Amino acid sequence: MATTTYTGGQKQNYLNWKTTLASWLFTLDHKRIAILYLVSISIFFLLGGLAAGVVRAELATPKGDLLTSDVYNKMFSAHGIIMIFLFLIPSIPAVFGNFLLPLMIGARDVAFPRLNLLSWYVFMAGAACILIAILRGGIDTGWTFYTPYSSSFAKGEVSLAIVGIFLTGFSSIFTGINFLVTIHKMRAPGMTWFRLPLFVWAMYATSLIQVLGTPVVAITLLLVAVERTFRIGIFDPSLGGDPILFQHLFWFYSHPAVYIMILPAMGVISEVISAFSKRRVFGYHFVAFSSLAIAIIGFLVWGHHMYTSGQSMYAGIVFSFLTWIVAIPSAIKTFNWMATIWKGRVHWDTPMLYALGFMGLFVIGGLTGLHLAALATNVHLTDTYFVVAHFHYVMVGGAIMGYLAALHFWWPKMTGRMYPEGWGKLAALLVFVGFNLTFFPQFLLGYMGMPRRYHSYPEEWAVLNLLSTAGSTVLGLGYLLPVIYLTWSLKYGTVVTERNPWGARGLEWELVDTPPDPHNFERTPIVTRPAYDYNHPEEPTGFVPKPRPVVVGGKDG
Amino acid sequence: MWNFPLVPPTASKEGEAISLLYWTITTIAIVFGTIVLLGAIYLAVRYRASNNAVDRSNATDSDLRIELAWTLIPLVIAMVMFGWAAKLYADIYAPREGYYEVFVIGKQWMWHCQHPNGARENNMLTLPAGRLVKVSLISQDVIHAFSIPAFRVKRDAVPGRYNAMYFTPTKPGVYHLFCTEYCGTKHAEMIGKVVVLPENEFQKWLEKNAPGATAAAATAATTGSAAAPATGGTLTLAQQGEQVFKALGCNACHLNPNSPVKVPDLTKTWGDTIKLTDGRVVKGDEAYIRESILNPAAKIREGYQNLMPPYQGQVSEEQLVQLIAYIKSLAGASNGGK
Amino acid sequence: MSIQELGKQSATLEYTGEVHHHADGILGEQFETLEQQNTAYLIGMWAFIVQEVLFFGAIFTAYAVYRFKYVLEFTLAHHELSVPIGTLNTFVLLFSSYTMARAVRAAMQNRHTKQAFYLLLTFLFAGVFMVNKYFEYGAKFEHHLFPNAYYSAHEIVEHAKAKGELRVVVEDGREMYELGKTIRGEFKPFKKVSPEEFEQRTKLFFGFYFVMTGLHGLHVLVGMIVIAILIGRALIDHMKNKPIADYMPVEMTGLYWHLVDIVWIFLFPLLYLIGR
Amino acid sequence: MAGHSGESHVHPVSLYTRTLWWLMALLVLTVVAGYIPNIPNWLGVVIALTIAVWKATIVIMNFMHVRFSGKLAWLFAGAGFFWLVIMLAFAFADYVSRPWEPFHGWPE
Ligand code: HEA
Ligand code: HEA
Ligand code: HEC
Ligand code: CUA
Ligand SMILES: [Cu+2]
Repeated sequence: MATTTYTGGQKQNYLNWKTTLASWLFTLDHKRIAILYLVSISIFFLLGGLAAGVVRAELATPKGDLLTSDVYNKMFSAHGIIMIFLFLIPSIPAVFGNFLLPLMIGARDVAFPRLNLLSWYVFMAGAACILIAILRGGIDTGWTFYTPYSSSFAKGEVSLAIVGIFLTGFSSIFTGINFLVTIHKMRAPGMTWFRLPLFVWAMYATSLIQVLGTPVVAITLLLVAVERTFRIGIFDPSLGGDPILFQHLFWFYSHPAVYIMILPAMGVISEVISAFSKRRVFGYHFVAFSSLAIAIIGFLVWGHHMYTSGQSMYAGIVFSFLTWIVAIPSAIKTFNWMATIWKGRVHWDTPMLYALGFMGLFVIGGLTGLHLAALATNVHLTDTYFVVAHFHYVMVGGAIMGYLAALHFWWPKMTGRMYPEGWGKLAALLVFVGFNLTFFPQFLLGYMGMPRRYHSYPEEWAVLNLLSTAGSTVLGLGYLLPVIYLTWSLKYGTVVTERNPWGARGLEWELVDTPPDPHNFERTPIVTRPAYDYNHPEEPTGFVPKPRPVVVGGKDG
Repeated sequence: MWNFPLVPPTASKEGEAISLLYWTITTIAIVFGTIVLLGAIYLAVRYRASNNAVDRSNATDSDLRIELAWTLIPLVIAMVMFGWAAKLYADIYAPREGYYEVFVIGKQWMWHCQHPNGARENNMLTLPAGRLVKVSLISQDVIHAFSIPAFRVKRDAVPGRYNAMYFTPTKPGVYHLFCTEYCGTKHAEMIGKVVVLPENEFQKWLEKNAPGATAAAATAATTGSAAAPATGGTLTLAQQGEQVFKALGCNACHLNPNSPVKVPDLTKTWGDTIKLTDGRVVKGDEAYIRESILNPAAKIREGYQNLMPPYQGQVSEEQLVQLIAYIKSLAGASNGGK
Repeated sequence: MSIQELGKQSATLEYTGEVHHHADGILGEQFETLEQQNTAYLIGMWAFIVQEVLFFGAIFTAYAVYRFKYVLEFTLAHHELSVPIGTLNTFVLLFSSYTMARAVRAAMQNRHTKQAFYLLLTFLFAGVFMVNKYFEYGAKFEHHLFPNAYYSAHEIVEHAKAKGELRVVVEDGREMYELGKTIRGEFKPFKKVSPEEFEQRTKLFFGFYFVMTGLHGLHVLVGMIVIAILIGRALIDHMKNKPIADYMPVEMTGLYWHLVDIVWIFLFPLLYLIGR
Repeated sequence: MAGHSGESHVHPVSLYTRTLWWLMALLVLTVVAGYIPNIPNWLGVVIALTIAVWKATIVIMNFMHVRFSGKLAWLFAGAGFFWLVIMLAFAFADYVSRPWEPFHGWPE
C-alpha cells in the first residue's frame, strides 16, 4: 500500500461527493446503483417476511381459523412471488455483483452503466406492478402459476402480476448481459481468468443462467396472460391446450433460477471463508469450474418438478439421472471449503459465522434435495412440507446466509462504518437457531405427508406446526436485529478509515479506498498475482498501479 | 394433543420399499451432513487464529487425488441411489396386471371415486387389503393430485388425460387422503379418507354399497348430458357402461351383427396391439379408448374407415369411465370386484 | 512472471494514443481504449441476441407442440394467410437486411451520405413491411380471425369446403366437420371434429400467429425508431462536416436488425408455407 | 474480435450482394417448395426448416460478420441456438416417449 496518498478524514468518496436526490436517482455509478438495489430489496424482504409471518400465524393451529382459505392462498402466493422475484433473484447479483464486480477485476465501472441504471428502473416498475396486483385483490396462484388454474380459473390481478414478473425478468437479463460483458472485457491488465476471485466466477455462471433462461419464463407467463385475456387454448385442455407444456416451459427457467439464487451465495462463501481463514481457497480450479458445471447441467434437470405430473416415465428417469449428477459440483465446493479452513488461521467474526451457518444449512438443504431427486421418494414427498423445508434450507439457510455474510463482510467497505460485532454475532446465532426451529419440523411434517399450500391440517400435526411458528418468531427477530443495528451503524458505527479492515486479499480491499472513490481506483492496476495470495504475507501487494490518462472530475452521466 | 406421531403409518407394499429407500437416503444425508457441519466447526475451532499450538506447515491448496476422491465417492453413491429409486418408481407408475381398479375423478373441490361394481364414494375410498390396486385418475377442471401418505404414493389428476398408479395396501385401517396439487380456494378442503378393509369385509362392503344405496349420490354427481340415462343403481361400473353404450347408440354399429358400417371388434380392443392406418402402432389402453370415443378420427385402426362420430362434449368424464370399464370387461380384463 | 512480461501479455490494453477520444466524448469513461469499448458493445449485443433467440424460441417450442398435435386444423388455418403478402414481406425484410449491411459498411468507411441513404432505404423497407402488416392484420380483424371474443372459424370452413378439404356431415342432428382431402373427386376423410373444437384449434393457430408476428412487429417498430434516430444523427454530422467518429451505433443496430430478419426467416415458412 | 480498428474489417460489397442473391434464391425456393403437391406434411416442414436454417446461417455469417469475428462471437452466436435446441429436445423427449410406456408391465 505504499503508493497510496490516502490521508483519512473527509476524503471524497462515492457517497459524499454529491448528495442530491437526483444524483442518486440518475447515477451511473455501479456502487450507487448497488445501494439503490440494497434499499429496495430490503423493503421487499420485509414485506415478504411479513407475509410469511401471517402464513405461520395461521398455521399455528390446525383449524383454518385466522384467515379464510382465500386470503391464506393469496398470502403464500404473495410471499413466494415477492421473496423469489423481488428479493432473492436480485439480492446478491444486483447488490454485491454490482458493487463488487468492477472493484474485484480492477475496472472503473461495469461495461454498460446506463443499462445498469435502466435495469434498476425496470425492476422497480415490475415490482410496482406486482405490489399493485397484490394490493388490488391479490393473486392466488402460488409462485408457480400452474395452468389451467392460473389461466382459466384464478380470479384477481394475475395478468398484472405477470407483467410485473416479465419486467423484473428483463431487469435480470440486463444485469446478466452487463456482467457477462464486464467480466469478459473489463478486467485489468494481468487479471487473467484464473486470477479472478471465485465470486466473479460465480457471477459469471449466474449471468449465463440469467441470459439463457429468463426470456423463456417471460414469454411463458406472457402466454398465460394472453390465454386469460383472449381465451385461447394454449394451456387449458378444455380449450385444446396442454397444461404439462406450461410446466416444461416454466421449469426450464425456474429450476436454473434456483441456481441464480445459490451460485452468488456460494461465491460469497468462497470469499469469506478464505478471508477469515487467511488461506487461499483450496482447489481453486475445481471450485471455479463447478460453478460453470452447475449452471450448465442445471438446465437439464427441470423435469424433476414434474415426476408425478404425467410426463413420460422415461423423461422422468432421464431428468432424475441428471439431477443426481448436478448435485456433485455442490459436493465438490463444500469439501473444498472445508479444506480451506484446514490449517488456516480462523477468525470467528460475524461473516465467518454466517459462512459456517451456510455450510451446515445448505448441505442439509442440498442433501434433502436428494430425497426429492430420487424418483420413488419424490412421489411421496412432492408437494408436501418436505419440499417446503428443502427449499427454505437452501434459499434461507443457504442463499440468505450468504447474503448476510456478504452484507457484514463488505459493510465497512460500502459505508465506511463498522457494524457492532457483538450484536452481529447474536443475530447470527438467533438466525441459526430460529431457522432450524422453523424449518426442521417441516421435514418431519413433510415425511408424514402434510401437503403444502394448506391453511388447515389434521390435529396430530399441531405440535410440530406450533414449534415451527414459534421458531419463525425467533427467526424474524434474528432478521430484525441486523436491520436495526446496521441502520444504527450508519450514523453511530465505528468509522473505518483503513482500506483493508479484515486484512483480506483482493483488489477491492487492497487498492480501493473505504468507502470507495467514485472512480474506484486512482490508477488502473496491473495484477501480478493470483487471488487469495495469503501465503506470502511479506511480499509486496503485487498490484502495480498504472498512470491514468485522464482525470475527470466527478462521474455521472 | 398427545397424539404426536413423527413418522407416518406404512400401509402398503410399495410404501415399505419406499420407506427403506427414504431411510437409506436419510442415513446418507445424516452421515454427510454431520461430516460437513461438525467437520467445519471442528476445523474452525482447531485452527482458530489464537491457537498457535497447531501445525500449519505443508498447507497445500490443491491436490488432484483428493479432489477426485470427493468427486467420485459421491458420484458412485448417487448413481446407486438413482437406480434404486428409478426401479421403485417404475413399480408404481408402469402398468401392471392383475389389479383391482378404481376410477377417481377430481374436481374443484372433491374426489369422486367409482368401483368396478358400481359403488361410488365421495372423498372416501374403500380398498381391499392385500390386493394390487390401480387408481386411474382424471380431472374435470384444474390439476389436482391424489395423495395417500400412508401408502407413499401420489399422482396428479390432469384434465383431459388419464394418469394411473399402482399399489398394494397391506394393513387394514383408516388413512389420510389429500389433494396435493394446488387447485384453488378450497384446495386444503379437498381431503378425505382411505379405508382399507380385509378382503372378506371388503366384499361385504362392496355388496352393501353396490345396490341402490348410493344411487342418489350418484345421480347428483352425474354431470352427463341428458341423452344418457341416470346411471348407477344396482349395476356394476361395467354394466353402467353397457347402459351408456346403448343410450348413446354405440350399439348401432358396435357389437351389432347388422352394423351398417364395418367396425372393429370391441371385445378385442382392450389390451390389443393396434395398427393404425397411418402406420403407427398403439396399445389398446384407456387413453386409446378414451380418444377413440371422443375423437375417433385421431387414430384409426388399420382396415377401417373413419365413420364413427366423435362424442366430444356429449359424454361426461364419468360416463367415459363407465364406457371404458365396459369395453375392458368385454375383453375379459381383470376388473376385480365382480 | 515479471511485471515487464505482464505488460507484454496485456498489450491490448496499452494506451495507444487514442486518448483524444475522451475529448470527443465517444469513449465511455469506464473503458480504456476504443477497441475495448467496441468489442464490449459487440459482445453485449450478441448476448442480447442470445436472449432474443430464447425469447422467440420459447414460443416456437409451444407452437411446435400444437402444430404437431393439430396438424389438420392448423393446415386449414394456414390457408387463410396470404402467401403473396408473406412473400413480399420476406422479400422486403431480406432486402432491408442487405441495405442495413451496406449502411454499416458505409459507416465504417466514414461516408455520411451513403450511410444515411442506406439507412433510409432500410427504414422505407421496414415501413413497407409494417404497412403490409397493417393491411394483413386489418383483413384478419375484418374476417373475424383475430382471436378475441368475436373470433369465428366460419371463413376457414367455407374456404376449406370450397377446396374440398372439409366436409360437413350431420350425425344425430349434430353438425360435424370431416377434415381430409379430395383426391380425384373423391373425398378422403382423415379426422372428424366438432365445430367447437375446430373453432378452438384454429383460434389457437391465430393466437400464435398474432403473438408471434405481433412481437416480431414490435421489434421492427423499435428498429425503425432507432434507425430514424441514426439517420438524423448522420445528417447532422454531415451538415456540421464532422467525421463519423463512432460507427458502433450503426453496427449494433445492424446486428439487431439482422436478428429481426432471422426471426422472420423462420416465421414465414412456419406460419405461411408449411401445409400448403 | 480482432480487426475492428482500421479499415481491414470493411468487406467488399460483393460479399453483401452475393448474400442477397442467395437469400432471394432461397426465398423463391422455399415458396416453390411450399406448393409441391401431395408431399407428406412432415417432409414439407423439414424442407421449409432446412431452407430457413440455411438462410439464417448466411445472414449470421455474412451480414452479421460472424465468419470474420473472433471465438467469442462464435460462442455467443452458437450458444443461443444451442440452448434452444436443448429446450426443444428435452421437451419433445417427453412428448415423443409418452406412447412408449409399456402396457402390460415392463418388458422382462
Ligand atoms: C437456492 C435454491 C435451491 C437449490 C440450490 C436447490 C438445490 C437442489 N434441489 Fe431444489 N428446490 C428449490 C430450490 C433449490 N433447490 C425450490 C424453490 C423448490 C420448490 C419449487 C416449488 O415447487 O415451489 C425445489 C424443489 C426441488 C425438487 C422438486 C420437488 C418437488 O416439488 O417434487 C427437487 C427434485 O429433484 C429438488 C432437488 C434439488 C437438488 C438435487 C439440488 C442440488 O443442487 C443440491 C446439491 C447439494 C448437495 C447434494 C449437498 C452437498 C453435497 C455433499 C455434502 C456431498 C454428498 C452428496 C452426495 C452423496 C450426492 N429441488
Ligand atoms: C427467498 C425466499 C424465501 C424466504 C426468505 C422465505 C422465508 C420464510 N418462509 Fe417461505 N416460501 C418461499 C420462499 C421464501 N420463504 C417460497 C418460494 C414459497 C412457496 C410459495 C408457494 O407455494 O407458491 C414459500 C412458502 C412458505 C411456506 C409454505 C406455505 C404453504 O405452502 O402453505 C411457509 C410456511 O411455513 C413459509 C415460511 C417462511 C418463513 C417463516 C420464512 C422466514 O424466513 C421469514 C423471516 C422474515 C421475516 C419474518 C421478516 C423480517 C422480520 C421482521 C419484519 C420482524 C417482525 C416479524 C415477525 C416477528 C414475524 N414459506
Ligand atoms: C356410426 C357407427 C359408429 C358408432 C355409432 C360408434 N362407433 Fe365406435 N367405431 C366405429 C368405426 C367405423 C370404428 C373404426 C374406426 C376407428 O377406429 O375410428 C370405431 C372404433 C371404435 C373404437 C376403437 C376400437 C378399436 O379396436 O380400434 C372404440 C373404443 C369405439 N369405437 C367405441 C365406441 C363407443 C363407446 C361408441 C358409443 C359412444 C361408439 N364407438 C359408437 C363406428 C361407430
Ligand atoms: Cu384439488 Cu388441490
Ligand atoms: Cu429444481
